[in-house]
Amino acid sequence: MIRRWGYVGITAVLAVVVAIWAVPELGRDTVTFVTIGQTGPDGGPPLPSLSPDLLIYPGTAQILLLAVGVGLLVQIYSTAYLGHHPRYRSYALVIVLFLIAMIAVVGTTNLWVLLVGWEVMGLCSYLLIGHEWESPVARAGAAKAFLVTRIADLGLVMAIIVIGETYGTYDIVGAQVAQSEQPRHATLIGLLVLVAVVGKSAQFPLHTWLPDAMPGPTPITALIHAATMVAAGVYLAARLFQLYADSQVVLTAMAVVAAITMLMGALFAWVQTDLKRALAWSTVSQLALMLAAVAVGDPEAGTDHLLAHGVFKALLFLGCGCVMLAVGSSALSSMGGLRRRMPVTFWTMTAGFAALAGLVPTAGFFTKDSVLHAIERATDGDRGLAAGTAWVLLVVALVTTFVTAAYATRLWVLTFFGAGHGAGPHGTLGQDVREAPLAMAGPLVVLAVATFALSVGQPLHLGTGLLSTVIAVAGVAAVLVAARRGSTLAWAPRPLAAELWLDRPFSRWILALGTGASRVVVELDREVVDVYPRGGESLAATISRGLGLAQSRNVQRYATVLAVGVVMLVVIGVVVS
Amino acid sequence: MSLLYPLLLSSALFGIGLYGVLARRNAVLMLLGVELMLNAVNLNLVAFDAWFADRMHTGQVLTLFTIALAAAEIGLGLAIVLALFRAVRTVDVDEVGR
Amino acid sequence: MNATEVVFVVLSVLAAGSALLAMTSRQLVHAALWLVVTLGAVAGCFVLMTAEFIAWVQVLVYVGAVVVLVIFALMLTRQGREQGSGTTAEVTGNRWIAAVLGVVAAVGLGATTIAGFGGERIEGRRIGTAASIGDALFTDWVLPFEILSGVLLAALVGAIVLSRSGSDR
Amino acid sequence: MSEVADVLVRCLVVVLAFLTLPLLVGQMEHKAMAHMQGRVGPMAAGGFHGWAQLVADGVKFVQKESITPVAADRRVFELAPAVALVPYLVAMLAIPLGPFFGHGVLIGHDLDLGLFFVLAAMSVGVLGTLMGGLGSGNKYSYIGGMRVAAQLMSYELPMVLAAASVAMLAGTLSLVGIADAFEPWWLLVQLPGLVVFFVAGLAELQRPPFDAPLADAELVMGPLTEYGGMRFAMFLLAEYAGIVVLAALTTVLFLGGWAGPWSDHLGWAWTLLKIAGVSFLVIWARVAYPRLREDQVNVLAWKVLVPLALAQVTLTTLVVVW
Repeated sequence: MIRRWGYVGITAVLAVVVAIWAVPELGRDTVTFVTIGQTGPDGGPPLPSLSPDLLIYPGTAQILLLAVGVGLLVQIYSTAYLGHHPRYRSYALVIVLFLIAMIAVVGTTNLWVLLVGWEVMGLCSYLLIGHEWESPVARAGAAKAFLVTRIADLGLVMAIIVIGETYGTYDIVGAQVAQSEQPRHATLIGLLVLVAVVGKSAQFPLHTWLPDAMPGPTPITALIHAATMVAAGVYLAARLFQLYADSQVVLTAMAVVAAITMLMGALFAWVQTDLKRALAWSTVSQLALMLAAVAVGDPEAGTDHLLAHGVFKALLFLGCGCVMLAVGSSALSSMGGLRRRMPVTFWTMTAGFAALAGLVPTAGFFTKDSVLHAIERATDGDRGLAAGTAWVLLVVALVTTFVTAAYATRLWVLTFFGAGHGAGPHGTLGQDVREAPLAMAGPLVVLAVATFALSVGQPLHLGTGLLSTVIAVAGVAAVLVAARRGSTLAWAPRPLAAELWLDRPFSRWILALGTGASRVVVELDREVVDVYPRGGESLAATISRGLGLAQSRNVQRYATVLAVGVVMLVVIGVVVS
Repeated sequence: MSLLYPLLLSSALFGIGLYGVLARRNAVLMLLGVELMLNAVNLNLVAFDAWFADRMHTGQVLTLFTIALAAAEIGLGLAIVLALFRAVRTVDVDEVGR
Repeated sequence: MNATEVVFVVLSVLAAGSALLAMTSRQLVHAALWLVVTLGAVAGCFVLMTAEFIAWVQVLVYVGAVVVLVIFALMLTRQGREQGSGTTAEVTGNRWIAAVLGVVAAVGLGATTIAGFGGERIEGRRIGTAASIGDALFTDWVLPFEILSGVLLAALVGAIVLSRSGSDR
Repeated sequence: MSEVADVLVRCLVVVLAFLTLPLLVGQMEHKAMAHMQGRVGPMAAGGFHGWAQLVADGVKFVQKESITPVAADRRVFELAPAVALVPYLVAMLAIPLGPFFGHGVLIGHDLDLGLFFVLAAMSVGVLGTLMGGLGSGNKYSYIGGMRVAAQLMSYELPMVLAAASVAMLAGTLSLVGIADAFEPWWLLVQLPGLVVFFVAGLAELQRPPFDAPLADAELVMGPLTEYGGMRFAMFLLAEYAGIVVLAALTTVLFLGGWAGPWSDHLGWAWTLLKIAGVSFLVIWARVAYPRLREDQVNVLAWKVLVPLALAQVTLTTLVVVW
């Protein structure tokens, strides 16, 4: 027990340090350097330097605080949720490692340091998804997440190299300064960054790993796969926005990806029969919304929504964890009627679902409003994105808003209302279904409060705000009415239920392609390439057989040869002289 | 006394010791051959010391050093031979290599 | 040829002969014992050259310690297939090369010394008193002497480490 | 010519001493041991308290058949007793007995390096037992030989160190010089050295309680198992000669040799008296102590005697420098 709280203590120390560093920067608009280590002759770090080069941008302080704050809450939550797990220690320490990596990604201005943090996050994600490695599902999910994000990370590596080659520095600020003087290679950089973002933030078409990452412990899902790591993709897109802002190709591609992903994720979330998986698809959809904000040229709106989403999605996942602990499953069919048994979870998750649906006065409403407003502003076509694209994006976003409100309400209803489907032997809930312990409920309350508190001081855009509220209320109302009429809310067309077979390329075609290609390569290797090594080998063997005659492994023979040599040298020396 | 006697004895001992080191199959006896060669050297050192008779007694002192080092050498050498014997159950240098 | 020289020649023949026997004897124990004779004869040669201190050190260290150690090692490494007290010790295949080398080395060294020091004689002064050696050892040679003690210590430690059996290492 | 006569007389005296003193020690062992064990010991031979017992033993040994086992290494086996015996005779040459009625020191030959000479000779002497163990072709002898080798290697070091300590204090390696330089307070300063030297000497002689190599309960008689007749008698003689040499060395090095009243005239008698006393101690040790186990033998040498001897050398260094 004490040991568990020791890990909480470590996390708390980390959080306090970050807070001391970041809190004074909260309101700042200008860039402040906190450079540790050496700088190069031109002020930026010399090429591939690995000095931390810590730097707070406007807006990054919030993300840092979000990361360590959620991290601390998750750590506290885990003491109760996972405290008796035999591998709790590695779990807790990986969380700390993850947080440090996240700080490195968000807090640095050196692209290589960012890459290191990025990869460490990927590693932590892999380790934590596979935490229950006894189950094959967890192993497969971890491997899939690892492989997919690794492929996408190649994009980041190449983007970093291209940035370095283009602007002569691996420093983000330096690159931005150089870009403001003479922009170059915006499209290339932008596309490579987009690849990285698509992988990390689980956007179409590399989105399939995130739902499969759900076998990981629920607190981890809340921390990594909702609040921070996947958000880091969006963060990167926003951070490097200036470098590719001039490229209409990139922005259009990003908008298309965002549009497809947000609607697809929302629809998939609707049809899920598993609460946790539904929330995962919801995350994919919400991340796409943030990406849309970046695509229309308002990265601040994107990071704001990132912040709010981080809070309420962490809340939802943690609440989901409480429910799972109570009913022993994440299937919606085993839930229902929980609102009396688990009042804290019910009310806090209600706040979370409200934020997800974009209802006033939660933070989710205001930040989504900002995003919609940004998209709406882009429809005039002078913000880098073609007006037509922006219109399509706006429509898709509004549809998504409706679907989001609908599936949020559906999940809320199915989880907390009704008689309780099949949980007990006679359709009633079991006796052991009770409220989560304090260590789990506490973080929920904190996050619920934050869900409302973050809306303080957010800008309000009346037109879009009104529109989105109407749409969201419509979605909520439609579902509530259907539920009141006795619908099971199980409307799921086959293509949607199968998630449009989008996973098929990964699970079958690529596999088959890879297998076939591997066979060819193996044959090629065996029949063609191996000729050289084999020839070299036999040549070496022949030579060594010859030389081996001298290597008798007998010290005395060596000594004899040595003595013969000495005597001969002396004799020659005497004769010559 | 002629200086030649000890020098010639030394030459003979050195040759015999060399033969022993190169020809004996038993590792312990190889070490004995080394000891013989060292003794030949000692003999030379002492003989030249007696002939030269310097104040520092270089020859004799070096002989003392050689004897001490020979003792150390035989100690270490035999330790190695014993370790070898424990490992491969033989001290036959022809068989050890196999 | 005076009496000292006669005795020296006799000791020389004894030393060389027993050395030859030690290096050719088929029985390991005999080889070690012949070596004792050789070392003793060489010690006698030292005495004749008035290096008494060296002579007694030679007997004390070589005969008293080294040979006992060697015999001990021979006993410990006696191989099972060999019978009785005498462990056979064959010579290697390259014994003829070795013999030729030995002869060449001996003859070459002998020829060199004859050519170089043919007419020289050792004066009859005493060189080997304990006082003179001690004086030289602890004034001119004190640093090498101390270094030698370090070498001996290292050898001691090394021998102990090597001799510990594998299980308790 | 008188020089030659002098040498001859000295050699003769030494040989005489070599032949009689060990017998006296042997007789003393017979009688002292018997009385310590509540027996009377030999009483018949020679009449008075069996004084001629050892002579009779000798006659018996001579009469016995000299057997060499078939499996033995003949030459080694037959040479071993001589190798064991002769070095003690040589050692006795250099041991001084002391002033003889004002005629100078009674000694075979006063060597500048007497101490080294005696120690070197004693170290050769132990080869005899080793050869016996190796040459007998008997496994008990072989095991005994191994024990001898281990024991000799272990005890040579403390013995030489203890002797070196005295030589440092006296500032000479000559035995006469050491005995001459003796002062009574040395007894105190050199007490650890005395103990170390005496104990290590016992072990070198393989006398009880250090007779693990012979250990008749385990190894029949160790290296001496196959010996009989004259050869066995020579080993016995070597053992008693060894006791005499050890006692004499202890006396000269640590007990002041001939130091005592009227030493100018009766020094030799004092030395002999002290030798007899130390010899009695050797016999007493045999009666008083049980045999040490093989591992205890080595532990005693390396963990007790060597550190003690080193400490003694350090102490002596301090005394000398101060």
